Amino acid sequence: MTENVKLSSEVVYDVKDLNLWYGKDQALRNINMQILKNRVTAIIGPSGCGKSTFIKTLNRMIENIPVVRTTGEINYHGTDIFDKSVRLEELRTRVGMVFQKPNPFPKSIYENVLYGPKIHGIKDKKILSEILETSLKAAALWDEVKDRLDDNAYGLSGGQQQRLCIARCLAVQPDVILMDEPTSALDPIATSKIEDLIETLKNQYSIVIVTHSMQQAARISDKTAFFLMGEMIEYDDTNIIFTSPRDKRTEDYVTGRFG
Amino acid sequence: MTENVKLSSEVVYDVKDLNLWYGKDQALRNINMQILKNRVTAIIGPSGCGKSTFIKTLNRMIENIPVVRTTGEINYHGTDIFDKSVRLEELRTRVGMVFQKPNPFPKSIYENVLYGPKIHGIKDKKILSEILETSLKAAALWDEVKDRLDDNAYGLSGGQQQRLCIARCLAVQPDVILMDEPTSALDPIATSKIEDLIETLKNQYSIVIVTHSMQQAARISDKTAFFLMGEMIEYDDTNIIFTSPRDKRTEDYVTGRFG
Amino acid sequence: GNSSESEGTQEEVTSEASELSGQVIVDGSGTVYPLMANIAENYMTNVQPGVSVQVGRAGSSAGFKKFIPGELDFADASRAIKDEEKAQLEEKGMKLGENVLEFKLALDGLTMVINKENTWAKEMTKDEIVKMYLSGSYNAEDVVKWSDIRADWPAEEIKFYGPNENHGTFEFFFEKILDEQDMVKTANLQQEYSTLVDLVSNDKNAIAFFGYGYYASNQDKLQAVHVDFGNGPVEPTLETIGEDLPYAGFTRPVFTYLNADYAKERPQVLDYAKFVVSKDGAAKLAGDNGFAPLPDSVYAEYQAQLEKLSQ
Amino acid sequence: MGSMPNVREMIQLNISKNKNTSDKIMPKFLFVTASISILTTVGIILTLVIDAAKFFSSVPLAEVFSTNLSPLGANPSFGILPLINGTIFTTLIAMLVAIPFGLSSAIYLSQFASESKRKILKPMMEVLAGIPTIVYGFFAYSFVTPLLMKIIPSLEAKNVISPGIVMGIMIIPLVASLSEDAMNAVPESMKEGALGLGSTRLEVAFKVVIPAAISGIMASFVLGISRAIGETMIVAIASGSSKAFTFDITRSMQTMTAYIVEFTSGDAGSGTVGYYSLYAVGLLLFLFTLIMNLLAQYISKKYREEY
Amino acid sequence: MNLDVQIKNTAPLKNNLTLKTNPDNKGFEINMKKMKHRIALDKVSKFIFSLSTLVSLVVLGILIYRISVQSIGWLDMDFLTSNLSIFPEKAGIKGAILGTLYLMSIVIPVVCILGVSTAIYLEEYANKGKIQSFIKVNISNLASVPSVIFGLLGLAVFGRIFSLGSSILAGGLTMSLLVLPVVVVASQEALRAVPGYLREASYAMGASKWTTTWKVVLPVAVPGILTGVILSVSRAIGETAPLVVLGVPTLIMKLPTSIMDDFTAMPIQIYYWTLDTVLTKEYANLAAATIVVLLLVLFIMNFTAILIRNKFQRKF
Ligand SMILES: Nc1ncnc2c1ncn2[C@@H]1O[C@H](COP(=O)(O)OP(=O)(O)OP(=O)(O)O)[C@@H](O)[C@H]1O
Ligand SMILES: Nc1ncnc2c1ncn2[C@@H]1O[C@H](COP(=O)(O)OP(=O)(O)OP(=O)(O)O)[C@@H](O)[C@H]1O
Ligand SMILES: [Mg+2]
Ligand SMILES: [Mg+2]
Ligand SMILES: O=P([O-])([O-])[O-]
Repeated sequence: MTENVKLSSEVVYDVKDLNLWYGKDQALRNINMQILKNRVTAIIGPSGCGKSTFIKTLNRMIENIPVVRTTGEINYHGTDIFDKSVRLEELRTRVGMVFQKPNPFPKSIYENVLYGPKIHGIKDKKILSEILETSLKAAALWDEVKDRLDDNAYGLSGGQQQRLCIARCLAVQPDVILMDEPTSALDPIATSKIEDLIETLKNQYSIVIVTHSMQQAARISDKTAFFLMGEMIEYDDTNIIFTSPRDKRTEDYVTGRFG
Repeated sequence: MTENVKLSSEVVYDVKDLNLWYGKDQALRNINMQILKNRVTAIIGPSGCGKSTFIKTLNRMIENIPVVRTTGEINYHGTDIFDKSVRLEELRTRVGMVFQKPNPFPKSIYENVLYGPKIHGIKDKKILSEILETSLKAAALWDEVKDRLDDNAYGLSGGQQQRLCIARCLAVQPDVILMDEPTSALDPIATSKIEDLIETLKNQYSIVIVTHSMQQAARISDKTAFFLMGEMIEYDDTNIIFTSPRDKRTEDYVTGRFG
Repeated sequence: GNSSESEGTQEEVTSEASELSGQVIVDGSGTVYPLMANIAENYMTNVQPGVSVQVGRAGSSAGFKKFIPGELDFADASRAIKDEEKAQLEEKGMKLGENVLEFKLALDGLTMVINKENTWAKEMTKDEIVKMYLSGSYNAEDVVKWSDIRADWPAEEIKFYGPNENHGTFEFFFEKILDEQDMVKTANLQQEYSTLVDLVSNDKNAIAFFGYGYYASNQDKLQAVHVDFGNGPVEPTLETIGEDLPYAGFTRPVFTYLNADYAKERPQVLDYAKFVVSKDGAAKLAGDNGFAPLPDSVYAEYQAQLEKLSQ
Repeated sequence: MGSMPNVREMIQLNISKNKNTSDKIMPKFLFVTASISILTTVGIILTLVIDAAKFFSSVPLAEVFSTNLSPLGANPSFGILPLINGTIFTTLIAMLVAIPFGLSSAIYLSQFASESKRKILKPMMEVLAGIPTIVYGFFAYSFVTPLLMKIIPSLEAKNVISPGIVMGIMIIPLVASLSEDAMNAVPESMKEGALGLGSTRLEVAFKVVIPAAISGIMASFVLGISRAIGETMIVAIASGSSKAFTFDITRSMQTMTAYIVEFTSGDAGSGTVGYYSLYAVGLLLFLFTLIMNLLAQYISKKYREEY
Repeated sequence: MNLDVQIKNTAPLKNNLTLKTNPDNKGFEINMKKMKHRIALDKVSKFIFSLSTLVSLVVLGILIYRISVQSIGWLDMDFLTSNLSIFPEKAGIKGAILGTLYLMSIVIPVVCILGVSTAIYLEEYANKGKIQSFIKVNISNLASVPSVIFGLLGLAVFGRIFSLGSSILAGGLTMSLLVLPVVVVASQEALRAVPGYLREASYAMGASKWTTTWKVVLPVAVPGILTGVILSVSRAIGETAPLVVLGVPTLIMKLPTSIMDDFTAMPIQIYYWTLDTVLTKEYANLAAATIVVLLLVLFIMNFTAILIRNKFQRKF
């Protein structure tokens, strides 16, 4: 199967020799990794190993922290995202992000979903309402909220909020969706809904998900990368990582011997 | 061993039909439980089950939260601690408490340990320095700090700070020591030091410890109570709880099937 | 306020009866203030509702300091303009009698006030008053006791008060009564007349001097010293204040100075000036504010001067 | 998702068309406005310094630091010590009122009061803090002074006790709320630690909370002092304008602020030494309050609790 | 299980008896006399502290009571709608109210534009470096510069250099500068209270900085900013010293018609009437009546601010 994936898959991200420092502290060391199209890629590793740092580098959100410095390349569909010609706005509409804590805007559900299309200049009411419905349906939220689209998003439960954030992200039809522990603030039922959702979304989107639940990684991902202290120790098909990892440290981690 | 304990033990706390509400939310339901002298009693259970609430009720610290309301009795050596005649200050001198996060005062080590004796009016320098040494020795901290008693307590490591808090608590020679996850903020080495300390302390004190580490409960306690959603599901000798619990839910919990 | 120059554009110089507008800015003597404010209000309510007369009471000297650079239309004063002030005017090309007109408004009686509970100093000679206020009369520290003045008076320290040097009243007292000799060092000089009234009305041993008007408004709190100018003690009243009347020794005229250039440029200033010296102005209102009016002939003379300006 | 329009393309088109005008202009506009705000400081310092310089160039320093203040006389003299003296006394009296009552209120509110009492008391204190100083001035003049004169017969109608006390009352909410903030910033765990050892609330307050919050509390005192130094209308109304250099608080004194008010309402004719003396006093006042504020910031930073 | 345990210590509860510990635990001997002492001291001091808290509130009560009583008979419709006069029965504060309103018409826009944009610049745009913290220190210092100094600034800059005299414009600009720092600080706090994750969410949607600020940050911060603006404007309404320094005239009967006119305002009127009680005692009542009006206006504004603050308290 490993062979298979490699051959048939298109590369979305090609990360080359990525290093990253917070001031003087190096948080990522020499990461080399290819992220594949229409696959769910899980990033696992103990706390502080650089998972969030890495995923935030993929849409350059990390640059909001002023002390950050990077070297290396991240090629997104062949273009280095660090290149001067790359417009952040464009990169980030193509690469959506879902955060650990649901972070809807304190606006109506309607305004939340359509935030992206609106700021990017879509004004046509008909198009907007189409986007609204499609995105909410795709995020498996439509039925629950269709009668209260004008309510404030903060009236929703945590799990619904997180799906709303996913809908908001889908509304601009991204190419990749980055998720940083999207279920860690949710209860088990909400978690399983989101996991199901990820399952269906991967047909259309490439998904990178950080998780600290190995069960979750095993359940939903196709590929898994194991990070440790800023290094990518191992990256392979998920079943290989969880059944026969090549590296002793990966094995220790996935069998619960540390972390 | 079970027999043994049962027969020789004296009751320190006899809790009868204890109910507790935070405003309208009931956090403890009908707790009945006897806490025995010179034993380590562990309280385990999933997050939010009421462990902290319960242990804080034993010295009425819970009443710092204005919305709290209780019914039932907690007999401490035969006196209901909710009785009007009971002086909070006295109860809390008899029943010491160690918290999750080490909370020394921003004063010298010396002042921290002697805080209790001093507020109780002990002024004699000789007695004070005896108390200081005995308490620090009992808390296994004497050797590490004897040359820097005048240093600020915040210069100590987390584990040392926690032992300092234990020493501070021992300085008034309490009868019972309540500990709410005393090691959860500490690294493994500091944790094991505190566990050893608890082992030696139980000869002289009755100890109630909340922990979310089942291993820890199994290692150090004589009796274990399992709480779930405000109820005490099961209370028995520790080895029974961990090897042959009577309740299915206890079994599920101690074998890691949920939580 | 100093925007007098910026005004005066919208004048329609027609007949007397025309509706005037614009500002008139008056500042200066605090003694004159109640009278001038009264005149101004009468003018605005009864004569020219469109004109805004603003009255301040910074003190006579302060008034001249603003008048000389042209910030005011009128400067009220409880003393005549000083030579040095005239000189400063001349530096600006303004001459008294031509560019600046002096009007006496009324007569004021400088009143020595004491506390209601003071039972001894109700009558004093002018010399006693002068001596007690002079520095060094009794001792170098100027700590003066009532008993220093008359042996049978209490041996308690006198508290001297008065308006500060901003005020024409101070200067009148200092120049005309004390003959420019140093005043006692212990004198407590204040900016606001209200402060003086409060201080004296609450201190048995206090004495202060100011215009009759401020005393007249506060007769329930203060009593006036009856001054003996040689012919027996005289109580200051509207009947005794006057140049030929018994209180003449402490009587002084109060003035207002008009910037005649402004009056020529801006009809409302001229019109107001005419009102001030008319029979409905100072002459009629002086008594209400504790001043004795001047003879009608004086006001008539001023009217004539103003008529000349309007030609 | 057949009906879904190709949003991705539409957006891409818009992004490439968008010239980001507001993104380019707004930061510049904001920078300009921010600069104006900041230039105010510079403006204040400049006006004060320029006019104060004119004052100092025409008045010898020995005279400035003398006790002889008679700015309006025939031979004006500009000794500033009486004003500093008056300022110190009113401030001292104010703080004698504000510190004990402010601190007590803070202790009560943060350590003893029930939540429901706090909810009533705090807003009422805020009301007290929001009353204009002219109202306090009127109150001092028409109520407190007459009352005090009944208690202290030798009190003069204009004195520094009455405005000092009223100023102190005005500053109570400031001291109380800043001290309370500092006390509330002491971690709950530390208070619990003390309570768990059998301390009374009072012991928690004095042995644990206040020592831990001492820097914040001191800073609140210093800010209170700064406020007292700068307070104007209360003293302008209730303490008179005597320029005598005296230590007798039953008598009238003049503060730096009241001097400015007296002088401008009396004699603000521009270009005179007296006019420039306003700016010299203003500069001094500015420096005093600045030093107090910096001191407050320094204290709360330097002794920032180590917990 | 309960049956198995021997309960030795079942001493009956007695009032005022100390807690029993285990008999064979030597224990720490609590000094009961001291304990009673401590508890008594605690109670007494709680009482004292609560009393001292009440002191300031009692003063507030007396102040409001005294002034209200004094204003009775003077505060009526006529008082609010008449022009100024030297005769107490005729005098009204229409001009003063109008003057205060005119002042606000300058202070509010100036402060909103300058203050809020300064706060946005400092919070959202400026590098969080040394200069930023210098500016921050500067602004917080500016906030506690005595108001009388702003009066001197206004006199020198607006009054003399720009020749605005003591017009409404000069007064309004002076007041604006006075409360500007307060608005900046309050707005900065409101902006800082906007959680970072909302900004992140917006950036992650490809929004630019300004879009994020305008569409996400500002709407959330507006209640806080508004509260700050209201509070600072109410401070400006009550300020007296800067206007005195600026030289607002003692008697001005004419109503202002433009921002270039001279004016009087409520606090100024209170000041002059207080001074002039020696001329006419009833002026004190006029001052009291004006104070009641002023305080009412301020209470309403503060109340509004509190309402806004409570209503829009963060829901997230
Ligand atoms: N803003 C920052 N400034 C400095 N160092 C940072 C910053 N954010 C993270 N770090 C450091 O970078 C390293 C990696 O952090 P990161 O948040 O990426 O870890 P993580 O794998 O996501 O951990 P977790 O599972 O706890 O979320 C850590 O050592 C962390 O301390
Ligand atoms: N101050 C409070 N006000 C209202 N509810 C509270 C408060 N503290 C705790 N609770 C609620 O009471 C229940 C029991 O909480 P408690 O802190 O005792 O749980 P716990 O077992 O100690 O959990 P953990 O393992 O997370 O510490 C929880 O549902 C919690 O939400
Ligand atoms: Mg992370
Ligand atoms: Mg807990
Ligand atoms: O205020 P004066 O009349 O004394 O100048």
